[in-house]
Amino acid sequence: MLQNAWLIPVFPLIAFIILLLFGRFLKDKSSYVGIAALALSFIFSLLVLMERIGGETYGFTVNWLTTGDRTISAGYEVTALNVMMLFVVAAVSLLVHIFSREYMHEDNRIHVFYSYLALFSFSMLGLVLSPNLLQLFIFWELVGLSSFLLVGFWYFKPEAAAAAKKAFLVTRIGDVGLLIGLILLFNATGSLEYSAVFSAIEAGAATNTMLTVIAVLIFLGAVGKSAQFPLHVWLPDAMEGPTPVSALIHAATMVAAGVYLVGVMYPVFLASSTAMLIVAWVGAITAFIAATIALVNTDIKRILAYSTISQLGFMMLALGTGGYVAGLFHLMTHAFFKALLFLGAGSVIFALHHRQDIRNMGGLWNRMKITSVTFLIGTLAIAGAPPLAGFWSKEVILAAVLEGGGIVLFLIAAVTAFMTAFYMFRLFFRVFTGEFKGEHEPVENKKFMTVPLVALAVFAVVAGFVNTPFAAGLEGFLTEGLNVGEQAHGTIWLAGLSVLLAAGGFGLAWAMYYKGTVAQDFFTSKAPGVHKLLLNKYYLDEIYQAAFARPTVAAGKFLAEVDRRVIDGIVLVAARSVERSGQVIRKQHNGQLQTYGLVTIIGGLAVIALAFVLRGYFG
Amino acid sequence: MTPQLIFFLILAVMAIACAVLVISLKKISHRIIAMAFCFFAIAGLYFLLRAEFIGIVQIIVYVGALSILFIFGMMMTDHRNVTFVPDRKRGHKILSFLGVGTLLGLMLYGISTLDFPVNEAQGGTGEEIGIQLYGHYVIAVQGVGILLLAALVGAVVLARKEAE
Amino acid sequence: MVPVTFFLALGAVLFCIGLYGVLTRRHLVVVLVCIELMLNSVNINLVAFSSIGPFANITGQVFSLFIFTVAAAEAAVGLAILIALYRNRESIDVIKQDIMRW
Amino acid sequence: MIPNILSWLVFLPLAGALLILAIPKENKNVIRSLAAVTVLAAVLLSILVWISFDRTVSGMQFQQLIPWIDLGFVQINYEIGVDGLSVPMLALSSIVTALAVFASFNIQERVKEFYIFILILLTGLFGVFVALDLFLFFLFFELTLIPMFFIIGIWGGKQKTFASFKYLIYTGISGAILIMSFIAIYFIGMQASGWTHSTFSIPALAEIYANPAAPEVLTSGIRGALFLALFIAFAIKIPVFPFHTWQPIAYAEAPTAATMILSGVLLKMGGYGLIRIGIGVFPDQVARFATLIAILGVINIIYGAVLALVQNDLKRLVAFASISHMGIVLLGIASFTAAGIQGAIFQLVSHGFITALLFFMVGALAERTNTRNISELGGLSKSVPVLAGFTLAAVMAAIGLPGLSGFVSELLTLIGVFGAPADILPAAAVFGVLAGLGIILTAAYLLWAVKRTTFGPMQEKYSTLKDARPIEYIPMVGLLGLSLLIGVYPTILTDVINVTVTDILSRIGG
Repeated sequence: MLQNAWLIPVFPLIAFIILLLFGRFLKDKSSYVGIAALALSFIFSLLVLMERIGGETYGFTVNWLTTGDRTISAGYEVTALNVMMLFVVAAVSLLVHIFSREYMHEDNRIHVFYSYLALFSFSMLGLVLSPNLLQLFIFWELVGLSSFLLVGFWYFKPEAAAAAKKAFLVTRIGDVGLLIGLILLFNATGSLEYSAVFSAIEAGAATNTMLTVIAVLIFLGAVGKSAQFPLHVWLPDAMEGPTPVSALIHAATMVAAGVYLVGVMYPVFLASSTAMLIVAWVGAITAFIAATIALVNTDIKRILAYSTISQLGFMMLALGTGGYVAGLFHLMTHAFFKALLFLGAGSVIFALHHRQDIRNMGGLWNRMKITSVTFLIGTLAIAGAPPLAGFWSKEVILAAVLEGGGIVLFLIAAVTAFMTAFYMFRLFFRVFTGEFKGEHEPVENKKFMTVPLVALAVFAVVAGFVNTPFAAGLEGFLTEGLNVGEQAHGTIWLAGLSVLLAAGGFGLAWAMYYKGTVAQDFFTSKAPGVHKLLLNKYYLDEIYQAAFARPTVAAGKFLAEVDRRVIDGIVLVAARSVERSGQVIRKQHNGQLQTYGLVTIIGGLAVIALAFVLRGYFG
Repeated sequence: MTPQLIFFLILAVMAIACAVLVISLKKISHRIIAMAFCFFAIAGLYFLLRAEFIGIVQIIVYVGALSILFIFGMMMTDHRNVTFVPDRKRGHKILSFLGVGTLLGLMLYGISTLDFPVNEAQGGTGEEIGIQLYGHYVIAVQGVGILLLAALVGAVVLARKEAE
Repeated sequence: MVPVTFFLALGAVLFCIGLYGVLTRRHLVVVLVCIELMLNSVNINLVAFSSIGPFANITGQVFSLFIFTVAAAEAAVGLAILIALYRNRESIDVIKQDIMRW
Repeated sequence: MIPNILSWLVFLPLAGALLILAIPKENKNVIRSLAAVTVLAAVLLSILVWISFDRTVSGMQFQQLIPWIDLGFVQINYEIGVDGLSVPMLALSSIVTALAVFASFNIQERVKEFYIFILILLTGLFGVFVALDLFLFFLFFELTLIPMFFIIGIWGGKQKTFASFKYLIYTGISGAILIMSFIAIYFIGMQASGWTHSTFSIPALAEIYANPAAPEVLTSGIRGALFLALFIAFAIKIPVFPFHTWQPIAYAEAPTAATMILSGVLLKMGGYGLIRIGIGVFPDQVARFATLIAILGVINIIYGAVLALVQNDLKRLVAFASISHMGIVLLGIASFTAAGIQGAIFQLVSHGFITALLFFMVGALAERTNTRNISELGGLSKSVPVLAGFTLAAVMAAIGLPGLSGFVSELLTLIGVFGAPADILPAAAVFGVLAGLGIILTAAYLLWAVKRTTFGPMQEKYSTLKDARPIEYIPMVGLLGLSLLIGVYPTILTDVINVTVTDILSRIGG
């Protein structure tokens, strides 16, 4: 089965090609093509996962590119980390495909949507299977492309078009860093195969400074893709895309690719303590500021987006403080419950005819039972309520941060965990409890939408049990044969603290938004400045506009003038002066034969005189 | 002072004097007559060089035919008025004189420094020239014949009044 | 025997007189006459070299015959052009024949 | 294997042009199909050359040498041959020209002359890429100039006369500098060989300049001056800042097919010449001026990108994008490593396909909307989804999306730049990072343009546009497919280039 792992991404690719060529004839039947392809991929990845547990790493490569005497290969590899990812990606992708059939059925470009979705699944599965950094980068860009296409799916909405462009551009900045990083790595170690790179680094192929530079550049790629501070600004805007896309790409899989990248290249990061420190701090800052913005936002999808950014920051923080397993474990659990939350939000939005502002929602608990219950499970999971998935992963993260990051980082993580619980329950209470505020009575959606919700809810409940303090199965599986340092484990008081934070957040939200015992503007009235700052997302978009976008365009305008007036001007002046002198000299040709003759004679004489002076008379 | 030299000097002075007259006389008809005399003197020089055939051809073609041709040309155009107003600029004349004078000086200097062995040929009889012309240079003669024909036709075409 | 250089000098003098005439006279017929003069001066050189010179031989005279023909053709065509010109522009002043400019 | 296949290839389009000459100009369809047949035959022949090219042997193949002009002291031979550098360029020229012929089937006026010019142009292109004699090279180089001048001047846009003369004068100056430096190279080569050789042959001259019998002739000043003259001549063609101002207007005014050829292949003569003659004969000088070349390359990349950002005319935008992309070629050459030079050659080919596609798309959109002004466009995805899709694909290829060919050349070039020997290219990392900045800017201006033309709400006046015609699929699918092919499996191209590049570098011990 491991030999056939390469088929997993090929199924969606085939689906993509079919839909590209014949999509417009299939119309809404194209969803079946996508679902079938993903079902096959899911079954295969399940089989591969089962075979890999307790099995060996399998790899296969062919030469892709030869430059001079060095070669870059292409192929695939089945390791512990990527079977886990394969399974997660295939599972979420399949469920999103199913969900989208109902969600998108009114759109007459549904075949295009499914072809993009298939392209994304292909790229993401390919990314995960890559045995070397370059191939990873290739698929990395392809997922970026699919993200661009899907965010801009409703291209006729100006916001969607702008968001798509912004998403591609901002991640592109990180991608170039990653590209340069991998080139430096290639030049230093002569290879891009993970295993070859790691052994070359262990053998001391690169200096410590070089390693730090490489690690930071690679991390820059992760920062772009995983929407870490300061490149996180694209992700909230990317919510302009259809909601299933947000669930799949911008919550569960693609944005987690950055975390996956750091995980895959972990030995490189471990070799440089500076890089680790940067990863940890970037993660912490991201987790904190995204959580603070989520506190005040009122768009259901954007709250979830900021929550995603914050959780991704958590994963980075874990990785940066030595919690290899912790970060990747949280990656997996987060994929399930965040996909669940997004699809739940999608279900709500669909039922409410594409309204997204939570201030206009409420009272859905009795009207949409399945959505409400599954959403509550997701909320509990992300808040860290035991024994749901989020509890286990968040606990190991806190343990890793405390052990490897010191007290400051730990405090940030703890505060963020508290805020997470608060804003998630704020969202829950405002959407599902209280009075219903719309005109059309919402009803529960059809099975195509509810079945994926239930399936994901199951995952959100059970996914945590693969790695508990009592049976650290995932840890053993992931770290086998890898030197990633000692992994931290949670203690009982940490678990208690974690539950306490979650409960505190829940309690505050309950008091403010359900019971009303604390006024909703209790905090905002105390610090209106802070509130405004948070509402405007720390003015980062405006700062970037002023600092980068506008100066570049201004420079372009200025240089265009320079080009036209100075550079082309010089050329034109030269051309004109030739023309002018031609006009002046032309006047000397007055048609007088005898003048011509005289000039000829004098010219000839001058030549003779020259010969006379230079050489003597004719020789 | 051999007789040839004496004759040469006489003929040379005559040729130069007539040439100067060609460019300095007032009336156009006088100028053409001066030209004829100049050519006549040159024909004499050919006899002196024992190129009798060329000398005779010179008299026939230049002194005879060409002079008449020029007189016809003169008569068919404006021949009363030889001086034109306004006159050419003085600068042009002076420059021309200086230029031409320098050229002459250069050539005379060059000629005076020439130094090469001298052989004399056995004169040019009509027979010898004929053998050369219709033997070695026959193609050129044909070519020149065509040229003359072309000139004849061309002259007729050019000078003819254009049909209305 | 007259040295060949005398003939060459005579040729040069006649040539220069002709040239001066071509450059300064304003009557087109005179200009043509002067051109004939220049051609003749060349003929003198050719004939002189064919009689007295390092490689004295008959070819020089043959060549001068060709020049005669060319000169005759030139004179005929030249005069024809002159007549046509006069007919069209009513002048044979060289200075006024300046349409061939720029 | 056909004997003298290269001569057949070179003169086949000329023969086609002569045949078209014999057809009355009213039979437009006969002329079109004859032109199509000729270029397709040329494509087949060039692919045959590609296939039968021996990838394991360095040095010239399919050589042919006929003495041509012999003036005793000047000997000019009809000497042709190909190596791994020329073979891809041959294929590129034939394919892009063939697709341009298909793209120009909608031209209605003076059809006969148009195809005659295109075919003569193709002969010139082939000639440049196979010539091994400097004089022959120059002849063909100039032969490409004249048809293009007429094509721009006759079938161009509003400012066609100005554009064509600007093109003519610029490239004429380039040609003048070129022939002067060729003659200088020839005479100095003759002296340097101790008066034993008198040749215009590039391989022979390379040998002489590498191991001169009279080294005192070849002072470093003379070598430098010769190289710089060559560099300027080719720089005008590439074009390199600040010799680029002929390019945007020529591109903007030329008809679509001509722009495809002009940007897709004609420019590549500059890059090709720089590698063939610049690196071939003066490798030491390339090393000496590597920093200068790299600086110019980076200026090209960033300057072109920043200017493209503010263009309102789509064709001018793509023209500046082209300037930006050619900077990568310069950078690759300056890196002086196998990867860098390979990347430069790869970029020549890849950019040929991509920019031709971009210009084709712009032309197709402009033909339908009657405007190239970005500010007047918008929402075209709705009315012409296929064209908009291909436009997006072309843009993605230009941005350097992996899987398409632009990425491979950027990757190879950057590997080369970051791996450049410090004694040849100091501060290579700075150049690399600036090139990376250029990549980001490229994405910025192209996506911005796409956003403003194909995205956004549909405008009423564009609601009735016709989508792609069947004939238009040929160039679109062809160019995109080729870009995809060499992007997904670059070895198909690099195994041809690799031996030659290794050979060039080994000869100079680099």
